[in-house]
Amino acid sequence: MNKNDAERVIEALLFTSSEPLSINGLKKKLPHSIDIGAVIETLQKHYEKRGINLKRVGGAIVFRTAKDLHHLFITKEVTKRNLSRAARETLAIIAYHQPVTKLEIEEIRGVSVGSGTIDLLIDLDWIKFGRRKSSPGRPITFQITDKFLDYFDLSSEKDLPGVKELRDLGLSVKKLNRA
Amino acid sequence: MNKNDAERVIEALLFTSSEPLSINGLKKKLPHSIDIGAVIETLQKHYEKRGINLKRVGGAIVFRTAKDLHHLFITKEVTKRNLSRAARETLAIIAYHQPVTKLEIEEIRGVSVGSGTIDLLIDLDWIKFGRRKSSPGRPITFQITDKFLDYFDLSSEKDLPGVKELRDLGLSVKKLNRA
Amino acid sequence: MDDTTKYYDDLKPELHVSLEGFEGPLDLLLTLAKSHKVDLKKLQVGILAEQFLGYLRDQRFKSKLEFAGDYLVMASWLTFLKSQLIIPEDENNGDDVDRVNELLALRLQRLSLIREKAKWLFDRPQLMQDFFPSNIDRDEKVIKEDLLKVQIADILKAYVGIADKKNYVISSGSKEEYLFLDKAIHFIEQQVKESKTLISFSNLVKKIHLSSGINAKFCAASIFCGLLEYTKLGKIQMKQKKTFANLELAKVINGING
Repeated sequence: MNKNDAERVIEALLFTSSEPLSINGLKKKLPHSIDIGAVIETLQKHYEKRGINLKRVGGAIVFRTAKDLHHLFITKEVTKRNLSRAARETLAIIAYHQPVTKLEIEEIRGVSVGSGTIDLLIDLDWIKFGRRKSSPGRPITFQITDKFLDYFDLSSEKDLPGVKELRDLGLSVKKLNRA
Repeated sequence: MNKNDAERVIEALLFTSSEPLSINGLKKKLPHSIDIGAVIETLQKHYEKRGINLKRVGGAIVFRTAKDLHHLFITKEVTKRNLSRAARETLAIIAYHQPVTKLEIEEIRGVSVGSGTIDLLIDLDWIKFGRRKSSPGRPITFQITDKFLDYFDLSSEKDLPGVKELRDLGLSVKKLNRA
Repeated sequence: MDDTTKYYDDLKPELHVSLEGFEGPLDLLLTLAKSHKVDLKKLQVGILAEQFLGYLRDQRFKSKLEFAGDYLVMASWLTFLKSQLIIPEDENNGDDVDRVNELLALRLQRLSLIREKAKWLFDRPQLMQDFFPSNIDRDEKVIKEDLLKVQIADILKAYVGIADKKNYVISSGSKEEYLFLDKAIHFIEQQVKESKTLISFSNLVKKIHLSSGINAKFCAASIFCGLLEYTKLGKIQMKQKKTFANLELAKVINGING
């Protein structure tokens, strides 16, 4: 199999999938000799100016219609997700501070996180359970999913602006109390 | 709109449609000045050697995977199904109580566990046989596998949150009953 | 940098507060407190609370519960910070006002940044609104490879479901390693009280093992010791029909076997 064949295989798999496909999974469908990174790069260039674009979302790739063509689909428009402010802010905190515990989310928002909020975000497949923290009680943490990245047109969490700025402010203000 | 724009529009429309799109219908989405026949011909050429081909079906066009790539889509004989409630519960009990015998699982669930359920979980490689218990009859125990941990992105079974923790997170059980 | 003010610009209606030394919207008060322009010491929390309740009662704002929640958060922070001033910690009495102002500034900055990010996120192009997935049919022979759509949350929910249904505490993440003797005795006491028939040793062990998740061998050892204790007190009798047979317990009621 040469590089061109690999391109065709990936094209066919991506074209027929509505979900992002993990690069590791794709790799398994190709001979070891193929440099999948190079293949993806070629495809990405090829589709850059076309009606469909190849996007990276975390460790996965997916074809999506070009953003400037959204007017074509107006009839298909679904009702805009009407998430509560609590859910939106909780999501933003998880995206910016992941992995983050429920307590830390509450500390930042200044109010407790309603019981349905986490459940809703998990159901949307935008967040998932992460590792436990090593702090007392070993609380479970949350982190964002590739689906989240895909939904918000992000290729990785590095696309989130101002992560460092927020991280520098820290999760807890307790430090200041002690100072 | 130039010819290239028209190509992009048709590409995007075909990509999001599972049915062949009639050429007459497409024509209506494009300015009169566009020669749709020529656009289709260009696209057809463009995709001729790729993993996806543009095909004419009567008075309509559609994207189809290239014939020689059909093998990609013939995967093992698996049927798509949701994990049954019995299987989910059995799996959960094994994860939380391992090593655990079939009798103990039944005691916790309050109903008997069909042999199909255990078979399914073993087939999935999510559970395996453990030691025999030293209790009378020396029944075989079950435990979860590394594949289970891997599949659910857990580093160890200690990462599973406790019941109280789950309730605090507001995971709702109502949805479960639908399945 | 007045992100807070900017962010709250689109929030109507505003909560107007009128306190000694300050008059205006609550957000402005916070902004000023942030930049040390208002003395938190002079702030009267009681008056602030009254005004907030008035705001909540106002018919026009009834539907704007989200904003009311926002104001509540702000007001509670102010109250918290004020309390810090009233009851200073032993060690740092010195520059309390500065420290508290700094704390407030930090919290506000962090929250306003997060709100800004949440807004940024939801202002982005979104799937099914601005860009779309493939809907191309695979060939007839196509079988989805990923056959199971199970998330760990499904498994966890299943577990909570069992726990709810059975209404007993099944073992949780905070597993104890050993069954302590006092717990074992307490358990035996309860079981003996509740049961009407003979209880067997193995049943007791199984029950406590399943409900606590503690290793079955440890359970057996502790339950056995517990039974010896309990027998010594004359509350039960133990019987064993032959070597290695199951131990059976019988209640002793008023000195007569139950």
